[in-house]
Amino acid sequence: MFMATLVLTILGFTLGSALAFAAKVFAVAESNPIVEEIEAMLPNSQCGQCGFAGCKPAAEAMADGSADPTCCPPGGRALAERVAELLGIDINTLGESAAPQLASIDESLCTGCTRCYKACPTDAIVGANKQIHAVIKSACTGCGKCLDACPEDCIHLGAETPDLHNWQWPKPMVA
Amino acid sequence: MSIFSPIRGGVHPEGRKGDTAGQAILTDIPLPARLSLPLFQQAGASALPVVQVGERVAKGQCIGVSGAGLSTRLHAPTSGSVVAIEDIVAPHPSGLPATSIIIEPDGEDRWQERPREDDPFARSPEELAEEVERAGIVGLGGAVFPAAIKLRQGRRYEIRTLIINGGECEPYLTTDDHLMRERAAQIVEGARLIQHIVECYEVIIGIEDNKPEAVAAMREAAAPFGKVEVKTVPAMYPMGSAKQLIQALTGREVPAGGRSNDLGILVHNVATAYAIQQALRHGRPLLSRVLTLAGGCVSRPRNVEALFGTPIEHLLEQCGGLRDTPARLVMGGPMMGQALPSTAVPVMKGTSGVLALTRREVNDQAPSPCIRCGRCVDACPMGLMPVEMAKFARADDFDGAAEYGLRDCILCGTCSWVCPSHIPLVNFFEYARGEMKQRRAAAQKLEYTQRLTEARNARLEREAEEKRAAKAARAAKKKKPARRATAKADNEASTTTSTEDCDS
Amino acid sequence: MSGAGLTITGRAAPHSHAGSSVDRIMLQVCLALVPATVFGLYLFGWPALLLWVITCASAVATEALCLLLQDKPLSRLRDSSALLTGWLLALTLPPWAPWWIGAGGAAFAIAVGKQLYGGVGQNIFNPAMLARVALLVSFPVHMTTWVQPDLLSSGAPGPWAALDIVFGGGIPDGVTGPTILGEMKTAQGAGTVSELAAGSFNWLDSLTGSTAGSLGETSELLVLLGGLWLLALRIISWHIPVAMLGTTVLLAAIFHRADPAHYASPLLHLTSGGIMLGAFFIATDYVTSPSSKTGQLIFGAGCAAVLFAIRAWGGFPEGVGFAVLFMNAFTPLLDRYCKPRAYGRNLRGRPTVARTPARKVR
Amino acid sequence: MEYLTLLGSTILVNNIVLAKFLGLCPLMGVSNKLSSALGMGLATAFVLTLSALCGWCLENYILRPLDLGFLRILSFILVIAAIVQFTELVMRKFSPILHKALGIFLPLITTNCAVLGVALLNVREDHGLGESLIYGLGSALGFSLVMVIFAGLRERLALAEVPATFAGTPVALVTAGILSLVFMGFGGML
Repeated sequence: MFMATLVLTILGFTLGSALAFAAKVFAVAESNPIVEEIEAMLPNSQCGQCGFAGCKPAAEAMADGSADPTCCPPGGRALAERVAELLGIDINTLGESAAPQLASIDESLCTGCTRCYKACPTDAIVGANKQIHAVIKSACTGCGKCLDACPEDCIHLGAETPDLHNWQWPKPMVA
Repeated sequence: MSIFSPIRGGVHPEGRKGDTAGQAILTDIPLPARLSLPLFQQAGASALPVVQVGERVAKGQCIGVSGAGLSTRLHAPTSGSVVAIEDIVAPHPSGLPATSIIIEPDGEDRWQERPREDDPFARSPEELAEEVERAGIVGLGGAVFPAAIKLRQGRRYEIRTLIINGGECEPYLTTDDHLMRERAAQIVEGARLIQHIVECYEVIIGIEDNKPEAVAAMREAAAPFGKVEVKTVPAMYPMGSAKQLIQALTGREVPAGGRSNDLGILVHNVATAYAIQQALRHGRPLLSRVLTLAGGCVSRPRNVEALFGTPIEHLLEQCGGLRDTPARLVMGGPMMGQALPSTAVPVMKGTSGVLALTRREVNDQAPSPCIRCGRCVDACPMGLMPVEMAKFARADDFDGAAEYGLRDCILCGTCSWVCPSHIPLVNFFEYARGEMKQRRAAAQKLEYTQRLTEARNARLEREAEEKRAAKAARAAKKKKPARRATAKADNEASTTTSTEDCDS
Repeated sequence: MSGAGLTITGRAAPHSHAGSSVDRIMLQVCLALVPATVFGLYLFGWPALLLWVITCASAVATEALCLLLQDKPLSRLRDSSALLTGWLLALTLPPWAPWWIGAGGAAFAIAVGKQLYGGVGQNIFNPAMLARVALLVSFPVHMTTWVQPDLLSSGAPGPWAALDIVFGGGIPDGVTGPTILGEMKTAQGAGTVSELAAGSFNWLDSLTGSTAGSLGETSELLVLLGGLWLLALRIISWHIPVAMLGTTVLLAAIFHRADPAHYASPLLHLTSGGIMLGAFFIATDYVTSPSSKTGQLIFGAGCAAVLFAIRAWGGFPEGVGFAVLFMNAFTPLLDRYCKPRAYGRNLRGRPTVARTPARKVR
Repeated sequence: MEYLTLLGSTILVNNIVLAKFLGLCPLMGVSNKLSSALGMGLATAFVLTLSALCGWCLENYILRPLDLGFLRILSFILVIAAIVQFTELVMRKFSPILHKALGIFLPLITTNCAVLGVALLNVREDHGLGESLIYGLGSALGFSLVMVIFAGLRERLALAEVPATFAGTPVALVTAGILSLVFMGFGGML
């Protein structure tokens, strides 16, 4: 009995010390760079469409799994894919991301109050005081902040309409 | 498919060129009532109209200038007046509208004043390239890539060999065949002009061996000139693809993701060479092209030379109309052409043919499950595995599809053609490519908007800083006007940055 | 019939087709089996015919049932892939096996080997071979009871006797006998393979097929004929059969040269058992073999190596089924790592580099 | 030659997974992707070989001389756990991506019955040092082989239209069963 105890003790002690030593040799700097990486990927326009207070809380939620990578509408599918890859999630298990939206200004109603372009986090609206504003499609993330800012209610969000330049083949349906 | 073939894979679809081969190109087509010229003629961006509704235009007058990026000019094919600039159904598989300039011909066919005709060989290559650009010439073989851009790229490389592509491998089409038979001298001169522009060493005219008349005509036309050689290549599909023709003629392969320039080779289609000759020798911009009207539903198949903008139905009338309602109307060849929504669409720069195909000819059947027979793998001229690519594309795994060669695919359609299960493989690849492109664009946009946000945040911070500083200064001096000045500056700053973004 | 769910204009090129179809390919493979089958039926008589009909019918019926259960259109039956599976299985069964071997085997092949994976084109293992191996492992006695082909003798059973053999009492005594591979297995243990070759093995009989063996495998010559016809039609390519037969000959020749007492000659290996059927009809199964030519060569050679190992050292006298199934498992890996070299890329998939940099220095 | 036979036999004929049905947990768990399956296979191979070696040393130098056979399982597990920990440390240092991909399955190598099984089988079969090593190595290679084959099959299955009822684990289990059937073909050999 004594022998058995002794052997196991020695064995445990030896292995434990060896492991402790190995842990020292192969030590890895402990940090969670994932949140920061995700945050860097996000639009950082703090639009709040995801339901979080800003992009950093959203990044934290995505990192710990409480939010889907698809939760950021302005980032769209491209962002969702990158986040999913970083987190090691199979993108195909995620639902469809919302189609990217673009703001458009109804020129007949716009009074040129400049409120929308002050609210735009990406400076996607151009115009000057008392002049009709316009949206630059390539810079608009569809965050919708201008909608809230517009006193005339003349801004709408909608999916991009297909034209000959951005039209693409649909997926064939095969039995 | 033999081991002696100069290219990989490839197939031998039934040529069906007999209907149109042997009949001279029909050139005297009466002017249609209206010419519709879509601004979206070429690969890249649309042209921008420079005429207004109601304006009278002369034949050859520039009516559209290059838009941003890849683009070319558009010219009035005949004299007349611009009656509208409106959306028409585009000759495009989407059936989406395309903004077009509508010209009503006045029947005079009055030319715009043309520059005097002098010897183009005496002029500098840069000047000639400039003129090719002004003539609005694009690659007429099907890619519709602006020819001048290709010439300029060629000038930046050390081009040794110019290949003139006469390997018209698509079934039915005989436009290049006939152009070579009837206008060999002009094509050879066009080839020599390109040679002059890119300063290359030799010219090889590659023609498929199923066009003996064209080969003979071209040989005769090329005989007086050294370093212009006519070579035959075996007739098989897709021999007319630039990459395959280069392989067949030189035995070399264009590096994946690279251009033929990397090998010191430049490829132009025979029709493009002809158009370049017309522009440089006679000062004629690209106003018309030769196209094949064929298919089982066309009463009298024929090659015609048609002005751009001519409605296809007008041309079909010249060929005795349609014998039957076509199962599919195709622009281009049956292998790579695009289905047309109606016969009302106009002829465009890239229209190498219009085929009205019967149900039998299309032989479209409901797809059945893939049995992995591997015929697509054997037939692929690019050495890819279409079966795997389609499988991944179907599962929306585009990285997986890319791993099996989606990016290298030339969309030649050989795989779909041989597939016993009738799987629309090319459809899958088009879909996957489009989706990948969209994702790339979305990723770029994301990056761009991130930069904008950062710039804005930085600006807001700076402004807040300035405000604080101003406030501090005000507090120190107890002066009022400072505030107004800052507010104004703030206003101006945001306006200017916004307009700057507009340009970028 | 724009079955792709797209409008006509939404269909991408090509707007033409070679005219091949799955239905025709499957039918042609079936046709290629006819000579060997007819000869087998002639050789083994009524019980064999009954077994063949039962097996094929069971395969088609199971396919129909599975399609119904999955709400898939019954028109899928038209591709006759189920018939082909049943047919191939029947050819590899002992000719006088009881009905439930054929019926159960075919049902297993279709239900587990094929439909469970999603139907035609989706399966990983060759269904016919899967069923054969499963039967062999589960019912070793029934699956290794061979009859001597003696239809011409007066002892041949008539239709009624055949019914009794297939559905009831089993095989009467005195007509069974070992296959040449079975004899070889015994001889290997005793180290008397060379005597066997000199004695009961007659290569001409073995080649033409008047020996004991499976229903349709005995006549290597007629199977070869069907296979060559498929080759001529370009339904199969030469890579798998040549690699498989070549490797078998090579291995057999090496070992036979080294130790003729324990290893049979290449001729014996090539003319007996299911090797021809395996090489031309089973290993070349589109679905379960690699698509690239390099992959096919490795696949064929691998089949032959496993086959030879089982014949030479294994516990089973015949190993075509095991060999093909074993290599089937490698097919996804072979497809992945033996891609053909793409145009403009080297073998490792990197873009080739132009030999001379063509950039002009100005 | 004898070692070679033993190696071949443990890889194919008496395959640890398909013939002895040990180590099925990682087989089902980590075979979704080829890369992680290969990583898992190699990690397990490393642990397996090393633990077979350590197990033999422990048995012959400590347990047997001191007549402590009853401590065998306990002490083996101790050793295996330590080796797994060591492997994890090394892997996290040198291949963090693989470390993340393998996730929980890496520490679970400890409870992989194949590892303990091989160590105990070595004792039961009374293998010498060389034989133990070969036996461990062969089992490890056999395990890796099956992992890789199975991952390849599952990658293909992922794209196949398996009926909803069977999709996922059921069809994977059926496939594993068929693989086991196929490996029976090697039975009687060696």
